[in-house]
Amino acid sequence: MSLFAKILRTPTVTEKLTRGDTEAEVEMIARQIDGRARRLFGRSLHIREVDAGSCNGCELEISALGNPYYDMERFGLHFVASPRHADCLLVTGPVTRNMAEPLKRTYDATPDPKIVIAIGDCARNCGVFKASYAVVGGVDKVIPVNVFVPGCPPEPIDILRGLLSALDRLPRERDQI
Amino acid sequence: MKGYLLEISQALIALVLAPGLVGFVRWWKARLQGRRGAAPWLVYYDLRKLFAKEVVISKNTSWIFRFTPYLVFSSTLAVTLLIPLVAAPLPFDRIGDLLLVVYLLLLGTFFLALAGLDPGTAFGGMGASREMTIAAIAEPTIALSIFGLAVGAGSTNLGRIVAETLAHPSAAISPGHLLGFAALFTVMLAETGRLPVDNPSTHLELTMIHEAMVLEYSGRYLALIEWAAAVRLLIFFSLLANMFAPWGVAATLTPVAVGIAAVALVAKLAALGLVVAFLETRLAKLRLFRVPELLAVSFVLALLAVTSSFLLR
Amino acid sequence: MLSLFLVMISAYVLGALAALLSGRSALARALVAAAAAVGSGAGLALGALVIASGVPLTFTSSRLLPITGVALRLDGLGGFFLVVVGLVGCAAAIYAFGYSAQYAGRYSLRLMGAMFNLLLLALSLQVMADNALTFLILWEAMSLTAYCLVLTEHDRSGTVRAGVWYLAMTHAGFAALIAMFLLLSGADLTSSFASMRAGAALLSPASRNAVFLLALFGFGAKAGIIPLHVWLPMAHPVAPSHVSAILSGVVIKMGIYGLVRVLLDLMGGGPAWWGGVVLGAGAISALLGVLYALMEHDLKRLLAYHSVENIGIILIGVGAGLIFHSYGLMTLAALGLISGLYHTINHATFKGLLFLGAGSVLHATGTRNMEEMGGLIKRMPWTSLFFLIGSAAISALPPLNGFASEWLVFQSLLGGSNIPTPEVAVVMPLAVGMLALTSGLAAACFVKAFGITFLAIPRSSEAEQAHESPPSMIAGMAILAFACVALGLAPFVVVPALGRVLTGLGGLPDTHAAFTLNLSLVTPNNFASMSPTLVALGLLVLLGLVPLVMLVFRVNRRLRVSDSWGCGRLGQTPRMEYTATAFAEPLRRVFAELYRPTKELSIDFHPDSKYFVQSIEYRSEITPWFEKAFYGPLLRFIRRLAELTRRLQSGSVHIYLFYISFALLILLLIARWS
Amino acid sequence: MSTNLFAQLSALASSLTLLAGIALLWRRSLDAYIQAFKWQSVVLSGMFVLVGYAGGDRQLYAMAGFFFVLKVVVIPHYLRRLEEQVGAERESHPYINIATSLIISGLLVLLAYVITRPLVAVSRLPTRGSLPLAMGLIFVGLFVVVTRRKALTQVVGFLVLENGIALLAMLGTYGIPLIIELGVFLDVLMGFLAMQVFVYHIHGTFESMDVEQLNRLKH
Repeated sequence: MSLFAKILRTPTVTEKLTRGDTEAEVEMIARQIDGRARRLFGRSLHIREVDAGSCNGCELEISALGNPYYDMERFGLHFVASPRHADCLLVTGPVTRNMAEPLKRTYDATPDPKIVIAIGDCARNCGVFKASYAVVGGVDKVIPVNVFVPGCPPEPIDILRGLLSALDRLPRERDQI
Repeated sequence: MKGYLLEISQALIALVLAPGLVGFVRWWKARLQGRRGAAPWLVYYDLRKLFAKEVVISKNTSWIFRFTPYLVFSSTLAVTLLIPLVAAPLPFDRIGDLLLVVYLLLLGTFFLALAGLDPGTAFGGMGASREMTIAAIAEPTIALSIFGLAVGAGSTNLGRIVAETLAHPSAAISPGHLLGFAALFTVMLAETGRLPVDNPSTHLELTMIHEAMVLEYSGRYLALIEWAAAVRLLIFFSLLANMFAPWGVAATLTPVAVGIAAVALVAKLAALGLVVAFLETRLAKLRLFRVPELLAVSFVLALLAVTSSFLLR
Repeated sequence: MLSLFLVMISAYVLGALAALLSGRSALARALVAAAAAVGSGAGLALGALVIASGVPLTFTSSRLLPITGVALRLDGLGGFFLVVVGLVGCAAAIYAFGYSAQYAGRYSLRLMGAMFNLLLLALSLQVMADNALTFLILWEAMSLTAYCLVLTEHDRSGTVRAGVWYLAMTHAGFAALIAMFLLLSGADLTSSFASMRAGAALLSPASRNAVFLLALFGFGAKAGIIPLHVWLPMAHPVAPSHVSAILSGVVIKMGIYGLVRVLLDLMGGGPAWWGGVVLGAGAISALLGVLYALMEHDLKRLLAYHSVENIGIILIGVGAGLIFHSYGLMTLAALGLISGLYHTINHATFKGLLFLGAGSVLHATGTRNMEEMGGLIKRMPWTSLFFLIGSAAISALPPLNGFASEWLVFQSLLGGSNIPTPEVAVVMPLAVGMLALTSGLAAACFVKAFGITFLAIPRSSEAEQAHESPPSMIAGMAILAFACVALGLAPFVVVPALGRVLTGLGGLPDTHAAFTLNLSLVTPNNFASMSPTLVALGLLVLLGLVPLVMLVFRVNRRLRVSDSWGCGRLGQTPRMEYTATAFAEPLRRVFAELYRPTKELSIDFHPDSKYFVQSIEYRSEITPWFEKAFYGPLLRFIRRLAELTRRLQSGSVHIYLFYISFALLILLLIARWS
Repeated sequence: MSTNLFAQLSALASSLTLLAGIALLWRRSLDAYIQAFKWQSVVLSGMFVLVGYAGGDRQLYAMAGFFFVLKVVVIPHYLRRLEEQVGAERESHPYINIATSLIISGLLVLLAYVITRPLVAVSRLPTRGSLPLAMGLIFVGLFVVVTRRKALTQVVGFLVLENGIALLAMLGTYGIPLIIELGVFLDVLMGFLAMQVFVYHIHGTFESMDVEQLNRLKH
């Protein structure tokens, strides 16, 4: 009973998303997402998260996406348990030697069309782990990447903007969603 | 003729409504959690997208794996032709009764569990084993609820049960009826993989039941299975609604009556969806080995329902 | 009709002779198989003809048996069981041609072929026996030939033990049957069934009850109802697979035949508690049978436990029928009995099919252990398809035959609301619950049996190198698979026929038109209706329509074959698969109070560090409850008794002579005063 | 109030009390036990009012009030305090596991139907349909007392059993004379107090409320 009273008292706490200066931050690289996939994923994108050797900083930020404050579900973004169900791989961390092959397999297990989004500085250029004997390199050394979201770690709102701009769903200028 | 048309359009209505129902429950849950949540129609976009994607299957799988999605979808669809959604009794009512409905759904579960074993992964086997365990222990409750309903209404054919309850509305508040409803509602939660038996939005393989079986599916196969699961939810909801509170179901096939029935159906589904969303916010998932206890509770409820409607005639 | 009868008899006899005379060549096997197939085919036709015409076939000869002569009479009930024998016998005979090839040189093909034909002959004549002596002699012939067949692979461990159990139980039952017929016929075993029928009504209630209990024990031991089932899961698996199919499909059904014949036909029904006891025994057998089957990982033992389960389901139907009969609710009684008999033929077909399928798997892999199988669906496509049909049928999935009969059993139980006394009526909902649990668990069990055996990747090199069976074996399975589908889709043929079969037994009215309407099954008072035929049609249409619609809407049709998803791990081995034990584990924990599982875990650590494990051994077993709690004390008692009797055996000839003369004296004294 | 409606309502109320009794078998925490007992007593005192109204017996209103104060307010309060003092213990391993005891309770109710059948058959009371439910509740209460390990859960089982007796008495006689009922109440109160002392002593002696520990007294 007290739970329902609390539910009734608490308003929806989800924050509105503003455009921000994402254009500069998010890097769309050569492999543009084709228009068809963009249309397909615009409303519904199922994400499989792959930790390719990260320090778990990025994971903390990513898991914040599901909470009521950021609530990524309102954009049709959804984490799934199997790459077979996924449209998008969200890869974090420098790719360690042990994880290179599993990452490739995960990419292979995902049905086409699919996109890959690399989260964090490590995924771009190995960050502080650069030149370590244990890492292979950035994510694009192993599988083709569509979007990089920089930051160490990137804030949840940045990740959300990165995801949405990849899908071309960010609001125009001052609009909010 | 009109009856057959209505029968087919009713199956189509079920197909169209089902993803919306799932989305609606999800949306309500999100609102209860203080989130804005995905729009109820997100599930339609999910399905469209899945149908447009390619399929990746394991090299270990056999024809069973590829045949199962079609069988699951067809058998579920066949059930929508047999149950009274907006009008009762309809011409197909004589083809199958409540027992047939239950066993047709079991047919889908049977093949889905086989498909879970087919790729040879541990997750699939785990899901198959759990799903069949729960399906088996849920069976006595279902059968006893059917027994209670059938003895009360003098038939196991769905249309006749609905018509009978419509004719004697006072029976609807009898203890037997209410206990039967409670029993079937609990079983519905188990059979459609809702909390507290199975968490439909889990990402953790070790806690999965239904999801674990379909981890290997993708693309159009996954779309068919998810769609069938949604229709299954709708079937159980509308069975609960129309068996125990049949008001609004059209007894004559006039356009007005059918229209009212359709509106009533949507309202009843929404109400049940709301109840389920509330429950899922309130309840935690039970440990797998406490699920039999929950089902034992529902069995006792069904037994009480039968005794009170059967022995005290 | 008589010619068919003669063809049947002579085919079996010739087959047996051919087997004894000829050697182990392929021609000999073909001859034996052909003879058995012709014989059972003739039997099938004969039975069907008798049912269709309604004219019983009578055949008496005073010369064959010294005291009384053979009295044979084939009526509808016998005809139905003759059809069951013929159907399974024919398929098993064809199958045996290919299957028995592996026995050449290892075991006696002569004996096996002869006994196989003689068993079928005994079974076929059993259902025609028209006096007690004929019945008993044929019963014994059936038991002994079956015993010989069980012992075929006599040098394997467990076979002899199984044979001893089988022989002991079947003879305990036989003794009960002799006592029963003595009671029933007024101590004159030569009296015909007709005179018994007349005399049964005049018996005192106490002796009628005694007849009932003896019949239940005697026929129950043959049918394998719990707790008289222990021999069944031992004996059926060790026999050659085509024989297992006969044993599980047909021989145990003779128990059902006997019960229906004696309780309903000869005794003309009894008080409600008879039916209650039969129904209760059925419900318990069904539930415990399937629960023990779930824990079995030996494919053929699993199937044998399912025979216990299905006998239980049949008895639920028969018991419900007897209860209704005692209240004079004749239509419902007919419904219950029809559901039981329908399930009898259905079980004969799908269990026969499953045993033949298991035989093919055994033939291909050399093992019965499911944990060493897997992936056979790609190597044995036909066997797996037929096994799947059998599995779906035994799990009562629509639209196959298991569903049709289970639906009727359910409906007859639902008729329980017409029973006036609540103490009896209360049994019905409980039976419904138990039956539903049974069928759910059976589905779980066959997901395990089919999934672990045929799907995924092979778990052993034997399974990896498995090959499809020869055509004759496939043909044998195909016949029964077709029968499963046909019996499921055509209840509107089967149910009226069963109505005819039951007409007149125990005063049942003619109900051949009562339970079907066009293509549907209907129950009394229009309580419920269902049409498996139309459901199957609907499913087929939808199965065709769905891909078509998907094509029209231009769904993405690409398909890529890749590895199984295993969280990115580098390779898949069979050891990563779910095992049969693991599959059944949740149910083992749910029903732990019944199984009382024992668990042993021993871990060998590396000598240097306990963080490295050298080997882990895990052993878990369920407590064989019945053997321990029920038969343990019984066996101890018998052993003590035997020790007492041994004191009489001194070895001295004089003592024995004294015994003989003493016995003679006593007998003369008794004869003097009686 | 029409007789039919009265019969329906009393059947409904009796089913609810029975369900509350069965809830004991399902739940493990003492808190849930107390809650179930409390709600059962609420329904039962409502039942007193209902029977009083239908039978035109003013005395029953007073009884309902008394019942309410004792069983909805006082006893649950003391049970809670007891729980706080001796520490919450869960009924984690009853003698018969939970699923089985639920099924057994279902069978007990079935048995109650069969046993009360002759009673129901001769009775002309509109409440006769509920008699088996009250009998079933008594059985379930007994079952709880027999199979539960912890002293406090046994106490609640005993109280539920007493509720069953009160329900049966009321349905069967339309309210027993006040004086007898008061005597029964006092008995219950005395029994409850005695058990309270008993619980304290078990707790003091064994540092636990597991009744199993009493076996140690033998040695």
